[in-house]
Amino acid sequence: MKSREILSVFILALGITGAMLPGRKNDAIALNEHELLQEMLMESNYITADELAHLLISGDPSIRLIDVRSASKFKNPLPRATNIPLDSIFEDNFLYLFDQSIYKNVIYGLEDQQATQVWVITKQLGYGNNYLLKGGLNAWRATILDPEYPAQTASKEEFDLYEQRNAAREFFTGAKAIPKVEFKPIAPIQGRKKKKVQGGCS
Amino acid sequence: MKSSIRPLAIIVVSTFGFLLIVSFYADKNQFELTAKEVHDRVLITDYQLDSTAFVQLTDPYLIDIRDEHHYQIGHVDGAMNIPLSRILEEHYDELFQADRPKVILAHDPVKGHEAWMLLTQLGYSQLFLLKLKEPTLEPLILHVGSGESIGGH
Amino acid sequence: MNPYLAGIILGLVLLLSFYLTGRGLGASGAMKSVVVTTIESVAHTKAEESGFYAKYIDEGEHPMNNWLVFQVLGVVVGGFLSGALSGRLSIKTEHTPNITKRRRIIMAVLGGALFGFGSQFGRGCTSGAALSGMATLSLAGFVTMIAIFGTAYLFAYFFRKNWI
Amino acid sequence: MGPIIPIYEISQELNFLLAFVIGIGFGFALEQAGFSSSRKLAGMFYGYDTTVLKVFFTAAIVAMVGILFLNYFEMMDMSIVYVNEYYIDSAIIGGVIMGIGFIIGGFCPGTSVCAAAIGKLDALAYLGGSLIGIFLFGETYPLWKDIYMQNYLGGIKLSTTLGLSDGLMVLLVIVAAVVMFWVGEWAEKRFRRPDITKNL
Repeated sequence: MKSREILSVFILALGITGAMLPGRKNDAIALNEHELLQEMLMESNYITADELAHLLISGDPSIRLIDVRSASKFKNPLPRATNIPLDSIFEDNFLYLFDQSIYKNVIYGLEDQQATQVWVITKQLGYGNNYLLKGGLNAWRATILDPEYPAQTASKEEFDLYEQRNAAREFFTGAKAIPKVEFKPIAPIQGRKKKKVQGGCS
Repeated sequence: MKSSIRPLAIIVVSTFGFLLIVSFYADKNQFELTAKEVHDRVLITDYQLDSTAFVQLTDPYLIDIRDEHHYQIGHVDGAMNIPLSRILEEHYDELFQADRPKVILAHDPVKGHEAWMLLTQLGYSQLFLLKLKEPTLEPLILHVGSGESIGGH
Repeated sequence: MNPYLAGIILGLVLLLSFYLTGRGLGASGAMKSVVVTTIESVAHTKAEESGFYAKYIDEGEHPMNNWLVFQVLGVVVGGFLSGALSGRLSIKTEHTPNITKRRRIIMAVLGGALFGFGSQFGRGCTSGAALSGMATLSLAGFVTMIAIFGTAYLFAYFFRKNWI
Repeated sequence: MGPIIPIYEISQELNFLLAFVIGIGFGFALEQAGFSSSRKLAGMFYGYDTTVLKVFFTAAIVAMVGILFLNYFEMMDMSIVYVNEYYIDSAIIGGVIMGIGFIIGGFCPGTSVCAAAIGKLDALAYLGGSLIGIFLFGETYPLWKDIYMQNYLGGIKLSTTLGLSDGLMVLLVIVAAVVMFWVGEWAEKRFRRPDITKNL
């Protein structure tokens, strides 16, 4: 009889202690600071406008473009881009777009700032398959939509690059024939420990 | 009931002890802020300095996060070099904790924002990021080597 | 054994399961593996066409090669050990004096069938959905628990002859 | 940092070995609690034996509090842990069917395996029955498919739904459980049936 009372008091005390603990800290399958730094230093996380153009022209179906400009500034996006403004990435219906393993998300903004912020946050949360378009839309416009004609003294490679960019420009601005281009496909990075446990007893 | 208290206590204590020992060796996350808090923080853009705000800072540390090679070619006068890849080394902790404004200088805005977010999430305060595109910052650059300038890209 | 002590041991096993594997305990999942394996070996094409079985026969993975199957094998061993220690090993059919052995067996089969059916519908049984679900504070766990025990209480009156 | 297996990518063999070991613990605890007797299990619904209530809630509370503290001390990453997915319709319908099955058959799958292991023939019959039930569900699955997949809410927590912190939720469950324990002890005295209870 006595022991039952002791047990009740003990378990209630445990519950009260639990209730007083502050909220969960390690809420996400987050990377720690060293892992996050590693991701930042890894070149394969970044994609240039040229590489993106090649991927889009080759029709890679797994590329998903995410435009992080605010909704009011969401004008002239890349083809079929999804608009997820920086300030609303934590809304439920958007977060799942980042936390997935099917698409390769290419995050971009007008310039680097907002896209970098979104990218770092998704990385820290431990989401895989998110890439950053270097230079953002401005770099895209400068290199693909309005490529600069190389100087007379430029090397052959630069002229080749210009030809490719010109072809890409025609593709994106509505022209026809595209010469075959070589591109470097980005392999999806398998998340280290992001896999949610599949469980249950059904 | 009384007799069963002792084995019970032993089981509970040993289980938690085992879990504690296992977890002791696991790597710990040092981040002070959650991703959500960092997100709320980056929405306030006061940490990005333009030239007028920059000159108003009193006695700031200037931290150049480019690699050593670029730093030696040309850098802002008085800036110290902490490459991004070494930014987490322990002996810099004191520097970041100092009660002085710390300004991150980066060649590449991506790296600049990354460094700022990483350090902010670790809980350091008074961190700023210099917008290096301003032409008015040109005079700040002292050692300019072979065409490599700190501003612009 | 004292039920509270047994509950604490069960709770620690459950906690250990969560700590090691990130998932709780379960039983009906293993039974489903048995059913799926049987169906697959008897009628392979049919199993692949069915929307229900196909979910569990993919990527050449053998359905018996399942975490829960091994766990339930452990339950058999654990139950046997415990029964041997407490001297409860005996082959018998347990029933009240009011009903015959045959009726008890029929009731058991009927109840089992209903429970098996329900466990598939509810995505888990008392251990997988209710107990493990409650441990993670999942809404599904609480709802399933209330549904199981609530209904059992409601229907208890009609089957009192079997148990009292 | 737990959970160990999903984070450190432990080999499948070791994974299954751990499953086996955990299963032994599970079976041992169930059998020791007396869950290998269908009359003891059913006793809860008539008040003469509330072992099920006590064991079930004690176990749930221990695991709940354990997870809460492990999470607080950063020993376990809750975001990887499986939280049961909630489909409103199927959880309720399934629960109701299971409830009827429970009161008719006197076991649930886990306890029936345990009881069959010590030689209870009715448990073996129950196991066979549940295989039939699962088979029936598989065969009639197209009929239920819509209800089965309806009103999906995802792996949500009761605490999130109620807008409480996890700790407070655990405290509420503990309070509810302690009240139930006292009621159970009272009921055991009130509905005691010496003729049954002594040979369980």
